[in-house]
Amino acid sequence: MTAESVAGSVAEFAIGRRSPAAAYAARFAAASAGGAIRLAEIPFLTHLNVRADPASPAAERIGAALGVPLPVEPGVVTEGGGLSVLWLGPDEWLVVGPDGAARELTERIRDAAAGEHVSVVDVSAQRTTLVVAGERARDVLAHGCALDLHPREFGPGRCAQTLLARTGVVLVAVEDGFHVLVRSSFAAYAAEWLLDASVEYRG
Amino acid sequence: MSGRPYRREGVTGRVLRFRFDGRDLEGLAGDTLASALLANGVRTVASSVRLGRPRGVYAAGCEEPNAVVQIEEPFPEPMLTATTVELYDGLVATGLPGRGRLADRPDPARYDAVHTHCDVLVVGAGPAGIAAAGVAARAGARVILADERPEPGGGLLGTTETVDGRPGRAWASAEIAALTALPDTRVLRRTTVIGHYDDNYVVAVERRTNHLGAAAPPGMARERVWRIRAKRVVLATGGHERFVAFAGNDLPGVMLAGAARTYVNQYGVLPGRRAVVFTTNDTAYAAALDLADAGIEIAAVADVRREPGSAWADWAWADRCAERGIEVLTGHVVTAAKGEGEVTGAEIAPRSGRGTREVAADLLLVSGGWTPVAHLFSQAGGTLRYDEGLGAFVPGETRQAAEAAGFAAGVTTLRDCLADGAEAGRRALTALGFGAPGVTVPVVEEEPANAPAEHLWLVESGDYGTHFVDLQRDVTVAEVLRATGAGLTSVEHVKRYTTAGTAHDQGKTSGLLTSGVVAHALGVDVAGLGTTTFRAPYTPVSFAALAGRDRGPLHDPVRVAAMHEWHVARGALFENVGQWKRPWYYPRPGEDMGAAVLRECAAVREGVGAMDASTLGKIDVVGPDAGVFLDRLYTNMMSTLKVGSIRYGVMCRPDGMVFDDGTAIRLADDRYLVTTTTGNAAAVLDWMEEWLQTEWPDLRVRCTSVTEQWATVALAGPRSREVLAALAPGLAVGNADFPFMTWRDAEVAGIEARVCRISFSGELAYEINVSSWYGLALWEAVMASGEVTPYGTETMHVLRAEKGYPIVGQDTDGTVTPQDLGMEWIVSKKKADFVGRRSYARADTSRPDRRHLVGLLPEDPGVLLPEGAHLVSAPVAGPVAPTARPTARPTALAAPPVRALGFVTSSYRSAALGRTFALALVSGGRGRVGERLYAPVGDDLVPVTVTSHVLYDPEGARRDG
Amino acid sequence: MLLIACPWCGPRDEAEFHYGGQAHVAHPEDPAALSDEEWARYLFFRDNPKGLFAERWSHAAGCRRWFNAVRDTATNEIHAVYRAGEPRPVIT
Amino acid sequence: MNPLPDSLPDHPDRLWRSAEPKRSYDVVIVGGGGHGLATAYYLAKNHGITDVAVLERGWLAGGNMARNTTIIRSNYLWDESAGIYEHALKLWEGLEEDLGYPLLFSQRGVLNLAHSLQDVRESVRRVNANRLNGVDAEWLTPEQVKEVCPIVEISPDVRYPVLGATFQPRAGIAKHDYVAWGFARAAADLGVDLIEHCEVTGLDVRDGRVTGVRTTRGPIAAKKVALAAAGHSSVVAGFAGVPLPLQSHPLQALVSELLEPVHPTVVMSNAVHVYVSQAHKGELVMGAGIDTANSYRQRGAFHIIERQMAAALELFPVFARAHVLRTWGGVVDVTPDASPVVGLTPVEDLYVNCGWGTGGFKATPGVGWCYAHTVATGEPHPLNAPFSLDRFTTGRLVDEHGAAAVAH
Repeated sequence: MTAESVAGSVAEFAIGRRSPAAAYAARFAAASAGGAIRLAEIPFLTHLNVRADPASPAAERIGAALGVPLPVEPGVVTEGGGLSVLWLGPDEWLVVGPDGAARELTERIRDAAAGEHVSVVDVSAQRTTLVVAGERARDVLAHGCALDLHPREFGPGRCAQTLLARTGVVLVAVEDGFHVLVRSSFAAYAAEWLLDASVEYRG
Repeated sequence: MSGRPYRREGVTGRVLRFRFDGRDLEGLAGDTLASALLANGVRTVASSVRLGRPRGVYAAGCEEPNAVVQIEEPFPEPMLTATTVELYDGLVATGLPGRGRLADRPDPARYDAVHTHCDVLVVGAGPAGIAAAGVAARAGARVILADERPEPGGGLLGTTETVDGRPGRAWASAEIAALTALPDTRVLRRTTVIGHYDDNYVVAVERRTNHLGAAAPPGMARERVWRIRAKRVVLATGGHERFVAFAGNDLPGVMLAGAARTYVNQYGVLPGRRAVVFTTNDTAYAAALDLADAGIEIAAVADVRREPGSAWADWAWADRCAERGIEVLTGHVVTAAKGEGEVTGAEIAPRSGRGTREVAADLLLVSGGWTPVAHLFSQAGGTLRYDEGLGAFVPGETRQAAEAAGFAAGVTTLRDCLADGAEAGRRALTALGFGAPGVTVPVVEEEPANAPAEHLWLVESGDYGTHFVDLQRDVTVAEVLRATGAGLTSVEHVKRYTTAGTAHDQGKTSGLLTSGVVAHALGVDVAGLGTTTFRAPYTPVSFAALAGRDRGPLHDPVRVAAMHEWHVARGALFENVGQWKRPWYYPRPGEDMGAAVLRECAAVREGVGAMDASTLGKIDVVGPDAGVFLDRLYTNMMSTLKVGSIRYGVMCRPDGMVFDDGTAIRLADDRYLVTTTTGNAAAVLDWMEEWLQTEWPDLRVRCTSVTEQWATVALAGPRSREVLAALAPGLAVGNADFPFMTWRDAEVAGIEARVCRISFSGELAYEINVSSWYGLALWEAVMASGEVTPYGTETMHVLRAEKGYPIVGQDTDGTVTPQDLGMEWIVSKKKADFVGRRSYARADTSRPDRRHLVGLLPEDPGVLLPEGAHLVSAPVAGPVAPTARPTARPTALAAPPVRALGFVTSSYRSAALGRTFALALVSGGRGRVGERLYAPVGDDLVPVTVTSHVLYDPEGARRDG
Repeated sequence: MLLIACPWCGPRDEAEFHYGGQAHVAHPEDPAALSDEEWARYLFFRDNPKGLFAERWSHAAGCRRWFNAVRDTATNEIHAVYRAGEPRPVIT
Repeated sequence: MNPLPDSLPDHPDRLWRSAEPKRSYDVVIVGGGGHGLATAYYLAKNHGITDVAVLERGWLAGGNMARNTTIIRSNYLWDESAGIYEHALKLWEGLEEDLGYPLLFSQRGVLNLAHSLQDVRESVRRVNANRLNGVDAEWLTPEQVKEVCPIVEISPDVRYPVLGATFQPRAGIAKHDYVAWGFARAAADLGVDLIEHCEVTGLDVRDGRVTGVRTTRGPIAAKKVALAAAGHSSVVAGFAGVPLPLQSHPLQALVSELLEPVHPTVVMSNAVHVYVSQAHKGELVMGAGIDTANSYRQRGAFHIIERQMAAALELFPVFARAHVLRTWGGVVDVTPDASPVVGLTPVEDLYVNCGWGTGGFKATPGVGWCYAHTVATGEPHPLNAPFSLDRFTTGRLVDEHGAAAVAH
């Protein structure tokens, strides 16, 4: 085998990326057909884990650079300019942006940090985003989530790191339901679990 | 119709067909199995567990001690009480002698669980519960009202009382309908609250399809566990009637008075034709009157109280009895139930003892008073106090945000229960900050005033052999007396001696009675004696309900890497490593594991192989103090690592024992990426956070997991360089350009990648890391040449073992130091401290006879030692087993105990060595190199030679290709 | 299932937390200066009172912060939660 | 419908009479559980020391002795553990006769299941260690497991398949109350005072020597004080200023209703935290994992029961419609190396026996024997010498956790 022969065979191979729950697209669609519940994956979003002292000038500069302040109130999501910033901890945020924005956003944040101790880590492929929406979304999640998801307690603009059945998730309340951010290696489990939990609500 | 003779006139409904003990019978919609059996005149439902005595229906609810049945169809279920089984078409059941049968086939039903939250949880939809829930819900609180029965109303269902001018049952239904319409109120029927835990965590089980029989919708969960977190809890759990211990009180036909009243009023069933009533209190009179009004002849009421009316000018029960011609015998007891196999009469005697007479009857109603259901209150940590009036323990104080209401709190009349419930609802609202709404208490009819009850536990006799206190356990007063006679003075001891209170009903009707009889025997006060502890669940709950959906594929998450589908498609077998599925080996058609692994090993040693290494834990460690931080956690120096380089490291616990190992990659001055073992990824991240947050908050370091951000392909073997070169034409792969233990960013197969030159096999090797979105693409690109052999964890294990690289958790067990592993070189002498360092100065960690990691070569190169085999030293005394083989070596062990020198941690067939080999932890092992030891395997002793743990390429010549 | 008030995230189920044992046990400044007995005390001996106990928890499935709680081990009642580094509050 | 045979033997007509405390004793044993009662019995029987009081704060044997799942085995990994547990097992084998009490000791064997390759390695290691120590032990394939216990699910397709098991045929179960009462009656017959509802509230220590105990029923002088207070050991030893390397945790167990026999042996699965047997009357007896947080509340968290049930049904699908009748919790005292502490303390004449974690019941006669020797002679019995407090200083632990980590 020569280097050329290997290169030749690589050239014939289509390079493509694949999202962690890609295999579930058809089953999600089928489960969503009744309308009461909607399951889907939003693949390839940009996720940056940002850690900084919330009281530091750097944190403020990062917010300004992103056009969205880093939320300091626990469990809050700030949004703007196509980005949302999820509070993960008192010095930790997840910046969520569109597909392909990781490099540019990372640079923007690093520049804003301007040498202060800030950690920015691209974790876009660390988790994938599952949509659980529709009028029965709360009922489905309640089978495995111990949080009080009543709209008064956990409405749009709220997020939480918590457990869904036997896996950790970042749960985000959106207008018509929830985004469930799950670790990629747990995506298949989460997908199977959601399909199972929605059995009685497919309408 | 067969059910008619014992059905009240005018009662109709949908006819349901069922089979009991082989008889085809009919009942009506709304029946329980118990009411349907009574309606069919079935008196004997089960037999008793020890004595085989016939037993009939005794109660009308979950407290039933007797009528225990096995469901046969539609699916076998053991030990249900006939009083709680709703009748459905096609039900097949048999009575049980106290012991049930499990199905021999898998249960096809679905079970699930759900979390929910509320401001106020009300347990029990009787008058107090409905009143409490109504007040709270109408004020806007989030309310859950749970009740074990299919229909709301609780005690009202069995009576003829009215509320707000309507029959109680209708009032309850209307109230529930109104509450159900409120947006934040949930009414759970057929839902038993089984446990009340700390912080108002309340667990309930809803039976959702049982009552539907074959009509149950497929896919609907049969039972559902409700995990309720409530801000306030109102326990309106009502009460259970007790009986009295007298001779033959277990005969079919003996029944709790309140139960009989329920059968008549709720089910329209006549549990007999002619009844004798035996009571210690007023409540049985209402039962007697309702039965009489339903056409059952009341032959006599024996009231233990001498003159209940004398102190009570307005005691109206006697008059009401007189109106119906019912004879009331005050100061009388029933001394015995009479009959063979079932009640045919009752022996009544004045308490003075003279003038016994026998009254013919097929029904003997008994009421020994009522016990508040304080189970949940007690479970929740509440104290109980003895209430003289009730002769029972009632809820006292609790630390939790919970209170009892209605009869459960010791409140006796309907009017007071409604008021108490409403007050409880109001108090809950106040506590939650809802303000203090006005409370309207429903109006009820005047009830006759009650005379005080007398607390009689047993009817005295010379022979207590059939005075039952626990019907299901066949425990009689005689046995309680034997226990106290043996010296026991604690109710808990008596319970254990006799087994009273331990049966299916957990002593709901018998618990207090047992205490009462013990108190009687010891001549002490029942108040001081107390009861046994109430434990969850309140009623039995199926294993399957508690297991819920965490079964089969959902039992525990399966974690997979991005290339998993490829491995599956290529027929890989998988190893569970923690929650991960890792390819174990890739057998080709006709290959067994041994052959496949030898082939994979040879491919790596001679050509090139690839392994999915994505599961290793990966942590970004960022910050100006990252080097200092890692220096403190690893035994070796990490701060001196150059940017662009990689270093292997070992992490220990403070006790000095190896905890994890991996590599640190220095990405920048202030940035490392460290890897962990697959199983310890989360533990290592937690470990780092723990030290940073709790011990070293001054360090400017932040850690972020990137385990799944990256997919990793390990490319190993002398030809790995050419494969990489082809995939990454822009990368200078020469030894000088890309030396061992360095990393480069490059495009590999058109994908952005970070390539690390590290080796866990001793061969020239690379680990190619890409975004896990591209993991499958990279893997397929690597495989596309057709020249790269995929290999699994088993081959990886063999290859590393040939090099003497330990695996944490396999070659270590929490008692092994780096020095034990022969890795003194990795324990820094320069650093002032690191986690675990101090422990190496302890006496035990410097013992010369500690177990060291060594290699073992079986003298027969074809013999594979089992992992876990032990090692003993030279020939042993004792008889040597006869052996046919001409050999000088010992073949038998001395008599135990035989001191083990160590054990085999890893053992393989090596393609490279052309023989078997093993790694072992051996006492003083490094000093034993060259020594012959023996491994007892089965009945044989396998001779082995101790060697260095590095067996292959000890010079390290192969790592540069 | 205790309800534990994470100082940041608020009340969450016990299942979201990792237990960390006794609080306020600092890693010795200079372990080498300790006797074997003193080192053993640090390694293996922790208070185990029946009653109020200052203990560590990590909100492992949530914000991943370590914090302290004062809990009554006889009743499981949590009297206070406070952040790592803060002094133990006085419970009356 | 035939009644079941009355399979449980009756307790005798005479047990013990709760004694009134005297002013002083040669030996005061703190804790009237199985260990305390067995120690009292062997003090009297083996050493002729009968001026002994056993103090129990509640009712006799009402703590962990009344709350355990009654499993008896001796197939421990380390020589030190095998020594004391095997000594106990040998005593169990003659105990009914010795005590003159039916203990329902049933040597039905114990299976310890392996669910991963790492479990298999550890299991085979333990079997081999056991054999060298004279402890009966076998490694069984899944098919052999099925022969021993036909209801175990051995399909390779389940989440954590059964890859095999260790089997100790001589292991089994006994009836805990019978054991406790057997020791109690025998000890009382030899002159030991069993004093119930007598809680120790203090220890008198003078010049480094213990001289007595203070109790809710007054002070009691003692030449020697032997602690056997299980989950409350830290509290009691604390009265003498003796710190112990213990943490107390709730441990839960449960029983089902009575069922026809389906389960002929004892199955333990550490990986999924299930252990189950079917007791003599027919109830399934199951133990769960411990709560992680320290607590003296004799009540565990409910989610642990739910997890246990899920794991149990993976192993035993036929249990689906069995019912949980009763759950309860005990308080277990756990040491850093999961091995007990038995021996002397820094306070003279004060002895300690604690840290048995989840394993105390099976050791009852063995530890009673050795602890009695230790108290009587002032020197540890050779079998409990390795379990000294001192080992935490030297580092010579007896680490029965085994490999906790799943790695590579």
